[in-house]
Amino acid sequence: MPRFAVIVFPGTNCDFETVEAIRKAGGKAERVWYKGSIKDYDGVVLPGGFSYADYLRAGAIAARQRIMEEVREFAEEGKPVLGICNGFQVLTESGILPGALRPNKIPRFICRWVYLKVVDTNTAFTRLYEPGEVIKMPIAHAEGNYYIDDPSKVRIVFQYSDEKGNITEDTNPNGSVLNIAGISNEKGNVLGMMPHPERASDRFLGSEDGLRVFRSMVEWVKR
Amino acid sequence: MKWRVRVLVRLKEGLNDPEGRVIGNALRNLGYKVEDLRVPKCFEFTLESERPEKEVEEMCKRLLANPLIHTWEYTIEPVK
Amino acid sequence: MKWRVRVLVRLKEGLNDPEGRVIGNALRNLGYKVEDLRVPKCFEFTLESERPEKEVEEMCKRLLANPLIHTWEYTIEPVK
Amino acid sequence: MFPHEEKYIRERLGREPNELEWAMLEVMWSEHASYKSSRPWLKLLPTKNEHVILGPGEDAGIIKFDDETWIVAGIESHNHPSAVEPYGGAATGVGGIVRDVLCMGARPIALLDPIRFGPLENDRNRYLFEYVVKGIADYGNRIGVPTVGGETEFDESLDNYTLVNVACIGIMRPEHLVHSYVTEAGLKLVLVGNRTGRDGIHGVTFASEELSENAEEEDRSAVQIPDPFTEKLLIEATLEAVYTGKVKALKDLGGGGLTCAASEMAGKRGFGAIIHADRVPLREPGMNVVEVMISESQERMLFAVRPEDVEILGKIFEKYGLEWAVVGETIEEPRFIVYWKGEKVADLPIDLLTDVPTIKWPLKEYRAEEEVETPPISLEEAFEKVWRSPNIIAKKWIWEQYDHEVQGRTVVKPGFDAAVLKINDEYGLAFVADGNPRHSCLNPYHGAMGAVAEVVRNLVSVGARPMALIDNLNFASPERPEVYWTFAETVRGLADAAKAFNLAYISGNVSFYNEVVDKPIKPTPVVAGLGKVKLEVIPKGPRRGDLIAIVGE
Ligand SMILES: Nc1ncnc2c1ncn2[C@@H]1O[C@H](COP(=O)(O)OP(=O)(O)O)[C@@H](O)[C@H]1O
Repeated sequence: MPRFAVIVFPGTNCDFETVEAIRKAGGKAERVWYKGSIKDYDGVVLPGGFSYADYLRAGAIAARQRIMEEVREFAEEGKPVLGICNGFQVLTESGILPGALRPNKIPRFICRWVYLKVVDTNTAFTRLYEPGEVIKMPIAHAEGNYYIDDPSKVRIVFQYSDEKGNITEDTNPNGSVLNIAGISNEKGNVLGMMPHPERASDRFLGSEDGLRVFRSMVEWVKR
Repeated sequence: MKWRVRVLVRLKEGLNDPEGRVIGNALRNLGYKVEDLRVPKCFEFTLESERPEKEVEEMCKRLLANPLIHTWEYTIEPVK
Repeated sequence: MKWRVRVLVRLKEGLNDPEGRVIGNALRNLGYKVEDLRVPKCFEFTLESERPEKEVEEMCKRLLANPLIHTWEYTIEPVK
Repeated sequence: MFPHEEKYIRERLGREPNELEWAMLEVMWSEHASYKSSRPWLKLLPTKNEHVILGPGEDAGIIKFDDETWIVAGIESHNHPSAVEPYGGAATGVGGIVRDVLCMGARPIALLDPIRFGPLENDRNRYLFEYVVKGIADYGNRIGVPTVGGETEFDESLDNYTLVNVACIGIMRPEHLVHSYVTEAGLKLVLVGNRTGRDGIHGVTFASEELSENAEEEDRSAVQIPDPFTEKLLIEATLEAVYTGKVKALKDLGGGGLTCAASEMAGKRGFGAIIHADRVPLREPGMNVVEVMISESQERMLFAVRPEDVEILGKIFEKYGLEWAVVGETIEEPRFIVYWKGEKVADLPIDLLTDVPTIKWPLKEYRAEEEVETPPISLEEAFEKVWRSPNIIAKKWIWEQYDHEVQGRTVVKPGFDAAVLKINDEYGLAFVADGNPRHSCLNPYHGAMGAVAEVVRNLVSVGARPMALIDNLNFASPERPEVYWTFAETVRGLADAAKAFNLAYISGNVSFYNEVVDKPIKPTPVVAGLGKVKLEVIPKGPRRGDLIAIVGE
């Protein structure tokens, strides 16, 4: 069974439910304290939360920890690397993914359910979605406003949309360029996303749409 | 008249400053010999006023700082 | 040698500053004629170093600022 | 402290206490720490039913959810500090109740925040409101405990003031229970977490005084800077320590600081403690022993462990980057002894700190109910008025700032009658808080009963069977006979209503002296309830075309 490391920094707080979601998706996952090593794993997930309490900039301090060197190697070797929310912030701060996540256009923390349009189904994490499919997941962040000087440089995976998949200013909860909610690297083995798929992986919690992110990832390793 | 204003708002001495502590540690981890790091709040703006000192002092008291836990200082320069 | 350092990290021109906008509005609501309010990040610390300029510049690039969206400036003074 | 109490202390000791002893006695004999005015009445509350594992008396109460799962619950007010500095006051209020739940050995899984303010037309009230919400959001979000519900009310009687109550629940396995008291001598007392500064010195005494006009500019020591980063690390480190089975007793440091935590931990079962106050890690230079012993610096915990286990636990704390120090030990003799740089500076019988005599204030009944004419107002006008009232409009602006989904359990989310948290694949825990000070002001007995009944209705309306209650009693000065009477009536009402539903109170909190410039607040009992619900049966909410019916009188 594929084994995934869920990295825990001081202040990470979505580690347990992320482990649980991977387990449901058919993988094996373990929480790994940031001082440890991820060498023995098939993939790595940087979960949500407030690493270092978001002091300085969200993800900035975690991105400079030693374990991120191993994550970078993982990414280069083509192993799956998934950053959710704070994990996405860590990935951009470390330069593994391009761009920056800035404070929301209304500078407050915001926790709400949103619709996402899946615009790229060729990544390790979106293979089980239909192209253009609209899915439902919660966001919960204060710094999710994706910025990049040249959007043509990124591979967009998820965009904030309405129920029907229309992408408008009204459906943009945080001010992100082009309503970007998730991007991947060129090879498609590194995904960063602000919404929380692990919170949409249980029928009692409002949606199971997120589970396919983890299923895709597990199957991709098995392939 | 127009003025260019910069306000710095600092936590009073002795108060816990978790943010400064965490950022200081991060710099030390990167190998720098940093001590007593603090993160004052900084505001920069243009002000139109006839009595800029008085108004800026007021703004600090009323909104930008909390007199109970903060001290503040500012610089005010005429806009060319 | 020991130095007293102050770093200011600003958003690049043209990038909007949501927090600055909110605080600016709040001050205008209180009746002040405030414009272009921005909230740079400020860091103050003591540094032991033989090459303080080089190290501070490095700190900004490596941690305190994000070169994609920030510019920075600093003052460095010897500690008496 | 009152003159008759000082006299009693001198007589018991047969001497004049020194400055440090007075300072420690002062915090322990404060209303906030001793419950001296409320204890006689709180005895009326039912505290047992088939679900209760642990009733009031420790940091939080416990019920049995199923054979493998216990639920811990507690509630706390942080009214005075929030009125002075809303952001820090509300945030540290969250921190305090989370540590209370944590120190039973449970993982905190949800918060509720019943909060009350004066009318929003007043700038100061608006400021208090915005920053209380921000304080709760920033702290709760950063420690990863979802705020899943609450109450928000605006009332003229709270002009320039605020009532901030926070309830917390935690989840644990029975074998991880840790008590807040020791049952042996020779244990090391280990202080973990933030360094000790001059924060909140005289905080508990402050919490037992009315606010004067210039409270805002008084005493900065009453204000605390919240440190959710350390709190989150404390949660993880404490749980890892508890799971080793080597923690003999555990308490958080709140009001009364080290004095309160150590004396209660040692004294409850008749042991004593020696504290070496100079071993406490300090944040500020030049602190004296009095300041160290009564500081209320947040994000600190006190562990009692056998000497041979100190290193093992120390390693866990270090893994999480937390500072720790052995600051004392438990002893056979029931005394509380403090050393400072090798010199004995305080030596008191421990029960003099922990068993404070109760006070019964005079009671005076009052009647606020009177016949009134219904004002001549059209239905439209009445509807508009009610519909637009800040008390009625949706509270989405608040709960969207709270990460109410973290930990992945929030089945019924804010905006419904009660929140439901997924406990296992089949069952959930319903959690809700209600209070109705206007009703209580008219008739405190009925108001209290009404609050309990509302909690029960809200639990039932998400399909849950009510299991237990916790209560937070926010009142003005008990020295006012009318206030004390409303307090007594309230407790009577809470007791009778709970008995009617066969429910028990497993934990609670009393906050007296809620007054601004001599103006008492309305009697404000807040009741929170826990219930068990099968996830499958939770009503899904109405659909177009459903019929509406009213049941009951
Ligand atoms: N301060 C708050 N924090 C979180 N949720 C809140 C707060 N105030 C109100 N709510 C939520 O908003 C919803 C409506 O609250 P309220 O108006 O008190 O309901 P009701 O009138 O039905 O008792 C509830 O789900 C409640 O939990």
